[in-house]
Amino acid sequence: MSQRHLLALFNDFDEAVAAISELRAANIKGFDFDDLILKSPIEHPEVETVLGDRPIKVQWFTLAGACMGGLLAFTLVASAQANFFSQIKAGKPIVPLPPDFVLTYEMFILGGVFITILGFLICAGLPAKRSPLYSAKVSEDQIGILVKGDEAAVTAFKAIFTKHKALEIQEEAGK
Amino acid sequence: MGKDIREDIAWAQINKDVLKSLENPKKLYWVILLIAIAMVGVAVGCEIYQYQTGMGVSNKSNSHVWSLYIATFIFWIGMSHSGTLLSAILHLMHADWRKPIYRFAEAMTTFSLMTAGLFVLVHLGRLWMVYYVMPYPNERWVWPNFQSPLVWDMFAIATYLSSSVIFLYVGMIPDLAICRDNIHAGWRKKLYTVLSLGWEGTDRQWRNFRITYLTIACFLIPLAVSVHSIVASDFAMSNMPGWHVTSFPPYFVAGALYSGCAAIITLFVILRYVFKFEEYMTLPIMRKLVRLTFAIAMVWTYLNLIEFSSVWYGHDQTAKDQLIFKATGPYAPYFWAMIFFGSILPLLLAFKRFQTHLPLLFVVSILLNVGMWLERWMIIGPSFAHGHYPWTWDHDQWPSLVQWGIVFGSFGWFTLLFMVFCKVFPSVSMYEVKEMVYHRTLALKNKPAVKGEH
Amino acid sequence: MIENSFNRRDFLKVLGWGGATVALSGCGNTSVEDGREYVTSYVETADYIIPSIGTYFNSTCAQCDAGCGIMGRVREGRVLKLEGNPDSPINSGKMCGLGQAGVQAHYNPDRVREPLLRNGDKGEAITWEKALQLVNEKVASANPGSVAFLTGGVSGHVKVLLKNYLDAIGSDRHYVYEAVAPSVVRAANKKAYGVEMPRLRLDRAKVVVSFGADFLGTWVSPVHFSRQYAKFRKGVNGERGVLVQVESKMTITGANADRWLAIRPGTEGILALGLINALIAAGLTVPAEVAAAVKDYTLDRVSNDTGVSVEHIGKLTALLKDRSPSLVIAGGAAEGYAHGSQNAAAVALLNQVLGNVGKTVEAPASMPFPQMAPITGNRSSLQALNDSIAKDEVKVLFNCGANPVYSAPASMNMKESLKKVPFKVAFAHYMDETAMEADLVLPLNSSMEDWGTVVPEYFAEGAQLNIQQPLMEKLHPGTLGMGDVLLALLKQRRPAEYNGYEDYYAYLKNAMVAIKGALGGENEDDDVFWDSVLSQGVVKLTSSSNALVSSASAAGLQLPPPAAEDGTYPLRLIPAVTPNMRDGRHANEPWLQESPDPLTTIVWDSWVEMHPKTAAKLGVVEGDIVEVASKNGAIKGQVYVFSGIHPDVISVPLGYGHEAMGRYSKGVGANAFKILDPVFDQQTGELAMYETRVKVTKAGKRVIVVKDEGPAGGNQSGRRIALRMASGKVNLAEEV
Amino acid sequence: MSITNLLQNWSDFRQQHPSDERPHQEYKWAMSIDLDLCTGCNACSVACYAENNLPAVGKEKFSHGHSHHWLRIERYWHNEDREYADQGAQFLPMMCQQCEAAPCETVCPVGATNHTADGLNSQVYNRCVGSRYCNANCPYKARYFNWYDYPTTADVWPAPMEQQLNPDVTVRGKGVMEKCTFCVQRLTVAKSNARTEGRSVQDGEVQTACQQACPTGAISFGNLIDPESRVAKQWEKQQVKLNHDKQAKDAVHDGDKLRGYRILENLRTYPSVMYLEQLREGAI
Repeated sequence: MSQRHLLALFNDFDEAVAAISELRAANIKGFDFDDLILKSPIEHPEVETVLGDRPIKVQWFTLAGACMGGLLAFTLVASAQANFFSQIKAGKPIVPLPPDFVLTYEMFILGGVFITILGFLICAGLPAKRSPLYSAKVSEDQIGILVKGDEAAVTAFKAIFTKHKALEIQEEAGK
Repeated sequence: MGKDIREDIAWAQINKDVLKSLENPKKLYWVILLIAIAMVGVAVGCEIYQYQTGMGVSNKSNSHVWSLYIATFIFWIGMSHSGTLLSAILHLMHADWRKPIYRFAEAMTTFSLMTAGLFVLVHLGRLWMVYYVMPYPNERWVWPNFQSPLVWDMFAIATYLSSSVIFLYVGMIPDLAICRDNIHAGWRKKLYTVLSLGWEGTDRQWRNFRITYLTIACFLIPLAVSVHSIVASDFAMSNMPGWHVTSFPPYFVAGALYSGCAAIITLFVILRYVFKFEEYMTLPIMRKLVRLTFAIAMVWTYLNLIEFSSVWYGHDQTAKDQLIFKATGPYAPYFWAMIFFGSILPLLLAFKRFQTHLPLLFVVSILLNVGMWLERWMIIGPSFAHGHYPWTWDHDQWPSLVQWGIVFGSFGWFTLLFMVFCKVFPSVSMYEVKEMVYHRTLALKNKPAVKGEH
Repeated sequence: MIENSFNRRDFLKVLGWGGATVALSGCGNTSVEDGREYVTSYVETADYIIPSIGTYFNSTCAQCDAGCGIMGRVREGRVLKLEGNPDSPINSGKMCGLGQAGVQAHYNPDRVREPLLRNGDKGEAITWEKALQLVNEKVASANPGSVAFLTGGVSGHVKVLLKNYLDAIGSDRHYVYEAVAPSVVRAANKKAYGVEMPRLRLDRAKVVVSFGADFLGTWVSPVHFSRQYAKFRKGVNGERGVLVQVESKMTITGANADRWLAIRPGTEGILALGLINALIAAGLTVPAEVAAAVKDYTLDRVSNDTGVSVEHIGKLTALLKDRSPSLVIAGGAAEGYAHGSQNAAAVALLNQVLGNVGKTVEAPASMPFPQMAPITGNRSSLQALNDSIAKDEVKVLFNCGANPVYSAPASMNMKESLKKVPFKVAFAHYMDETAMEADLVLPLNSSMEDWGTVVPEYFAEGAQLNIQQPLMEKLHPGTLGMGDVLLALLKQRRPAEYNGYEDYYAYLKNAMVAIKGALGGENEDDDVFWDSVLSQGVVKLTSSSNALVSSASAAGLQLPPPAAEDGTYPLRLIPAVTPNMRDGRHANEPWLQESPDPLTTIVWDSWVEMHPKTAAKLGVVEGDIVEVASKNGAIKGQVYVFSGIHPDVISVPLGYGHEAMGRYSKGVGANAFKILDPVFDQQTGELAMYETRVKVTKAGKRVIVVKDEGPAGGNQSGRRIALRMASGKVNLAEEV
Repeated sequence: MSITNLLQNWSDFRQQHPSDERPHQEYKWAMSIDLDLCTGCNACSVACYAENNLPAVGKEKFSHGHSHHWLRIERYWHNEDREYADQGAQFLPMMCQQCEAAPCETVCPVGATNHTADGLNSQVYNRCVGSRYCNANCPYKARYFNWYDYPTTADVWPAPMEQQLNPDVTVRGKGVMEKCTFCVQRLTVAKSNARTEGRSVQDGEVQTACQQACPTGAISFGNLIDPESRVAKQWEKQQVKLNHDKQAKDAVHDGDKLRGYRILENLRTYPSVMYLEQLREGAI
C-alpha cells in the first residue's frame, strides 16, 4: 500500500509542538510516530521532549577515537624511537617519556576530534540526499513537520495541521 | 548596559542582513584585496631570493641564528588563540554574546595559523628537505627526533589547525544550508550545496549537531592551551638565558589570548563598518569584549612581572645580565615600547567611555598587537645577542629587508585569506543569532508584519 | 698512516714529468694542457698509490726563512695538506698557520702563469725560449758590472747557481733584501758573541727576558722557539720558566708573558744597563769597566727614563739574580731605533754579566758548505741598490723574492728609481707591485712544484740541509723553477760546464750525490742515498760549532737619553709585524686574511692600535677612521683601542695595503711601510723601523671593526671560561 | 620498529645512554688543552681550515657573523682596571666540546645531530634541514651555519683552489649546520686500520689537525677509555670526571693543586674537552 509524505510549515512554534503532541496522541492508522521528522531553523530542545527520547551516540565515537589516537601515538612514537640506538641523544633514554606524553596528548585530541566528526556524520546521517519534501522557509524562520503515512492517514494529518494553523501543507507521493 | 542585540529583530531579517554580506563587494573591498595581494607579492619575492641565495641574505648570524621569522611565527600562533579558545569557552559557558562574533574569530584563528605555518617553512635553511620533520615510514627507519620541541610544534600545530578548521566548519553547516536555500545561481550554489551536506535542520541532525559541537569545543580548550605551551617549550626547554623560564608556558598563553582579543576588536570594528553589522556586532558586545581584553592584559602584565622578578631575585646571574641587557642595551627602546603598549596602554580600556569608542578602540587594539609583536621580538632578538658565551655576543646584527619584507607580506597573506572568507561564507552565525532573539521573544517573531520589511 | 719510505722508481713516476703524472691528476684535477677534465681509471697505478689513501712526501716550508720540514699529503696527484716533518729538528712535526697556508700560495688563482713581456702598460705572453733569449741579449749588451740581482734570503744550490751566474757575467751586484729582519741584532751579536745568531736555549732558561723579540710569533724561527717555549714553561723538574717581555707594543710573545713591561720607546738599552747596575747592587760580580759604565743608571733614573716602575725593576732584578740560568733576548723593539745597535749591545751585555753565555746562549753549528750557507737579507742593501741605481750603475736588474716597490718607505721612492733601470726582470709568483714595474716577468714554480735545497739560517741542533721536492705535478705548464732558470741562463754563459744537466733536478741530484760522503752516505749506492735523502727531507750535517766570545765588555756603549717630545708629530709609529702577514708577501692567501690577528682579532683589514689614554686624548673610539700622518706621507685606518701598548705609541700592522698582487690582498688595509721616516741605525745603516714620528687626526666617519671578538671584548663578564691561577699553587712536575 | 621489540627491551630503552652503567664500549674521544702553553698563534685554526674544507668567507660576510672557524682562538684580558694588560692576555681555543649530554642533540627536529658510539657529537649534513635550533641551544656557540652556498660563491674556492679540498671531508652546501668533528675522518681511518690488525687504536696513532699543528703541543687528544692514553692520564690526574658537573677542583680544600676544568660545566653538558688553567708567576 503506497505511502505519502506530508510537510506542514508552521510559523508559531507552540502550534507546531501542539500539532506534534496531537499526532502522537491521535492513534492514526498507517502512521508510525517515529517517522515524524521535525525541521527547524534552530535547535529546539523543548520540542524533543514531545518527540519522545531519541538516542544520541556520538560521544561513544569520541571516546573510542580519543583512546585510539592516544594509544596509537604512544606505541608508534615509542617503537619508532626504539630504533634510535644508532641515533642516541646523549644523556637521555632511548624512549624518553615526557616528550612522548606530549605527543600522545596531542594525538589523543586529534583522534578524538576526527572520530567525533565521523560519528556525527554517521549519526546525523550526513551527507544526506534531499528528502522528498523541503522548504527554504525551514532554514529561515518556520518550523516544518514531515510525516509519512498511508493514503488513509493523509486526511487525518491535514485535519490536525490545519487545525493548528499550518501556513502551508506540501504533499507528495512516496515511493 | 543594554541588551546584546535588539530584541524585535526578525529572523528573516537576520538572514537578509547576513546574506547581504555575501553579495557583490564594494570597490573598497577590491582595493583592500589588491593591496593584500601586492603585500604577498613582496613576501614571495623576498622568499624566492632567500631560497636561491641562502639564509645569509636575511642577515642572521652564527650568534643570531633565529630572528624575525620565529618571532613573527609566535606572534601569529598567538593571534590564533583567542578565536577558537574564546569561542569554545564562551560556548561552554553559554555566554550568548559570543554568538554574533565567534564565526569571524574562528576564521581568524584558522588563517593566522596558516600564516604561522608558513614562517616555519621560511625559517628553514633547507626548505626543500622539510618533509624530514614528518614521521613517514622509510626503509632506513630514520625518524624525526621526537624529543625536539620543534617536532611537538609540528604535531600540535597540525592538530590545532585541523581541529579549528573542523570546529569552524561544523559550526557553519546550518548557515551553509541557509546560503544554499537562498542563493540560486553560480558556483556558490554548488559550493554551498556540497558543503551543507544536505542539512535540513531535522531534529536528528540538530541533536547530534549539538553534542558534536559541544565535544569539539571541550577538546579545543585544552588543545589551544597545549599548543601555545608547546610553542613556549621551544624556548623554555632550551638552556638559553632568558628562555629557560618555568613561567613561559602560561606567559605565552596569556600573551596569545591577549593579542587574539586585540585582533578580534580590530576585525570587529572593520566588519561592523564594512558589512553594516551594527545590528549584530553591537556596542554592548564590544564592551564585554573590551573588558575581557583588559582582564587578559592585566594577567599578561602580571606574568611579565613574575618572570622579571623571578629572574631578578634568582641566582642565575646569566639570565639577570640578559634582563639588564634587554632593559638597557641597544634593544631597550623596543623593550620599553613593549611594556608601554602591553601594560600601560590597555589601562585606557578600563574607562567606561572608551570601552565603546570604536575609532579609539580600533587604534588601541592595533597598538596592543604591536606591543605583543614586540614581546615576541624581545624574546628572540636580545636573547641571541647576549647569551651564555660573551665571546660570541653580537649587538650589531639587525634583520635585513628580506626578513622585514616577508614579515610585512604575512599580514597581506592573512588579510587576503580573511577577506576572501568574509565574501564566501557568512561571517556572522545566523542560526545562533536567531537563538539569541528566540530565547527572549518567541512572541515577537510571530508578528507576520515584521517579516520581510525594514 | 704516515708513509715516508717508498721505492725510487715509483717516486720518479710522479716526479719525472711523464705520462704517469698526468694519469695521477684524476678527480677533478683539470689538465693544464688543454683544460679538459680527466677522469682517470686506476687500472694501472703506481703500486704505492692506493686511491683515496694519502701518501706523504717530505719537503721544506718556503713560507718564511725558518726552514721548517714539512710533509705534504698527496692524494690522486694533488697536494691536500701540509704537516710538520717529525724528523726535522727545527719544528719536529709542528707547523704555524703561515706554513699551513702554503697550499694556498701553491693553488692561488692569482699566480702568474706564463712569461710576460712589457708592451706599453700591458704584459703580453711570450715563450720561455723567447724570454731567455731576450735576457741573454740584454745581459750580453750590458756592461757586466751593471747587471744586478735583488733577492730575498737565499741558500742552498740556488744560491750556488746564482753566485756562479754572477761570476759568469762578471758582476758582483747581489743585493739581499729583507724588509723585516733582525739585521741590527745580528750585527750586535756579531760584536758581542762573535756570531750573528747564537743558539738560544729557552728550554734551559728559568727566566727569559725578551726585549721585544717576538720569538713566538714572527722572530727568526717561531715554530722552533714555540717548541722550546713549551719545554721552558714545563720547566726543569717542575720549576716553571718565567717570561718577562719588555716592549712598547705588545706582541703575541708579550701576550704570553708573566709580566709585560710597557717601556718608553727606545729606552730598552737604558733598562738593560739599569738592570746590570741593580744586579751589581744585589751582589752580582761584573768586570770593573762594565760596573763603571753602568754606575750612572740608578734605579730612579732608569725608572724615570723607561717608565718601568721601580717595583718591577726590583722584582725583575731579584728574579734574574735568584733564578739562573736566565736568557735575555734583544728583538725588533730594541733594534728599531737610531741607536738600535747600542740597545742590542746593552742587552747582550746583560746576558754576559748574567753568565748566560755557554749556558742558554750557545754557539750555533757552522755550515760545512759555506757556498750553500744562507745569506740573510737586510734593509741597508736595498738602500745600496737604490743609490747605485741613482748613479745609473744598474742597467739590468733581476728581482727575485723581494718586493721593494711595496715594502720600501716612500722616502726611497723605489717605483720611480726603478724606472731608471732600462731592463728589469722579475721572477714572480704573483703580479705584485714590483712585478708590475718589470719589463719581463718570469713565472716561478710554487715551492710545492719545485726542486731545491734550503739551509735554514737558524739551526735548531746541528747544521742541516733541507730538501725541497715537488709534491705534485706543475699546475701551470708555463712556470719554471728558479733553479731551472738559473741553469738555463748559465748554459748561455758556460755551456761546457752545464749543458750536461738536463734540468735542475739532474743538477741537484748530481751535486748532492757528489757530496754524499759529507752527508753521511759515503758507502751507499747513489740512488739508495738519493732516495733516503728525499724520503727524509732533512739531511743532518756533521759540523763543528765555533766558540763564542763570552767576555763582557761595555766598550763603546753610548746610550742617548729618551727622545724628546716632538710637538707637531707627538706620537711614535710602531709598524707591527703580525704572525699572519709578516712583511706582506703572503697577503694573498685568504686563510691568513681570515684568521684573526691574535691580539686584536681583526680580520681582512689593517688597524691603528692605541692605548685608551691616547684614544681619550685624541677623542676617538674603536672604529673611528683616523689619518696617521708622518713627514713622509699619511695612511688611513680604523682605530682599535687596547691596553697592550704604551700611550706614547701607536701601532699599525705591516703587510696590508697592497696595490697589486691579487684578489685577496689588493686594497685590503693600508701599507704602513710607506710612511716610515728615513732614520737609520748609526752603526749598521739599517732603516730604523721604530723611529717614525706621526700625528693622528680624526678622518670623519666611524665603522664597525670587523673582528672575531664580540662587544664584550676580552671580558668574560663573570662566566668561568678562561681561568688563570698563580703558578705557585701547582706542581707541574706532578702533571702528566 | 615493532611492539614486541619495544616490550622485550623496554628496560634498555628506558636506560640513559651513555651513562655510568653503560659507558662507551671501545672509544671515548676526548681532549685536553693546556692554556698555559697556548700562545694564541692560530696555527690550529688554520690547520682546521686546511683539513676540513672550511670556506674563507671574506670580510663582508665575516662582518655579518658568518665566519666558519670551527676552531676559534679567543683572547681574554685579566687587567680589570690596571693601566696595562701587564700580565699578558689569555688565549683559549674553543671548538665543539663534544658534550656527553649535548644540548644540541635533543632539540634537533630531524635527529641530524646525534651521539656516536665513540662519544662524539655527530652532525649528519644531509639530514640537516637547517632549523638552527642546535646552535640556539649550544651554550658555547661552537656551531656554524652555511648561510650561503660557498662551493658556488665567487672567490671562496676559485680554480685551481678547489683542488686543495680534502676528499675525505664533505664540502657543505647552503643551509646545513656544521661544527668541529674532532677530525672524524682521521679517526675513522685509524679505527679501520686498527680493526684490520685486530687491535684498538693506540695513543698517538691518530691526531686531530689542530693537535698535529700546535707548535707548543698544548692540545692533547686521545681515547679516554684507554688508561694508557695521555688524555686519560691527564683527566685522571686533574680528577676531572666525565659525567659530573662538579669536580674535585671545585671543592676548595685541595682545589689549588688542580688546573683541570671544563667550560660552563654547571650547565651539565659534560664536555669532552678539559682545559688546564693558565699560570702566572707571582714573583714578578
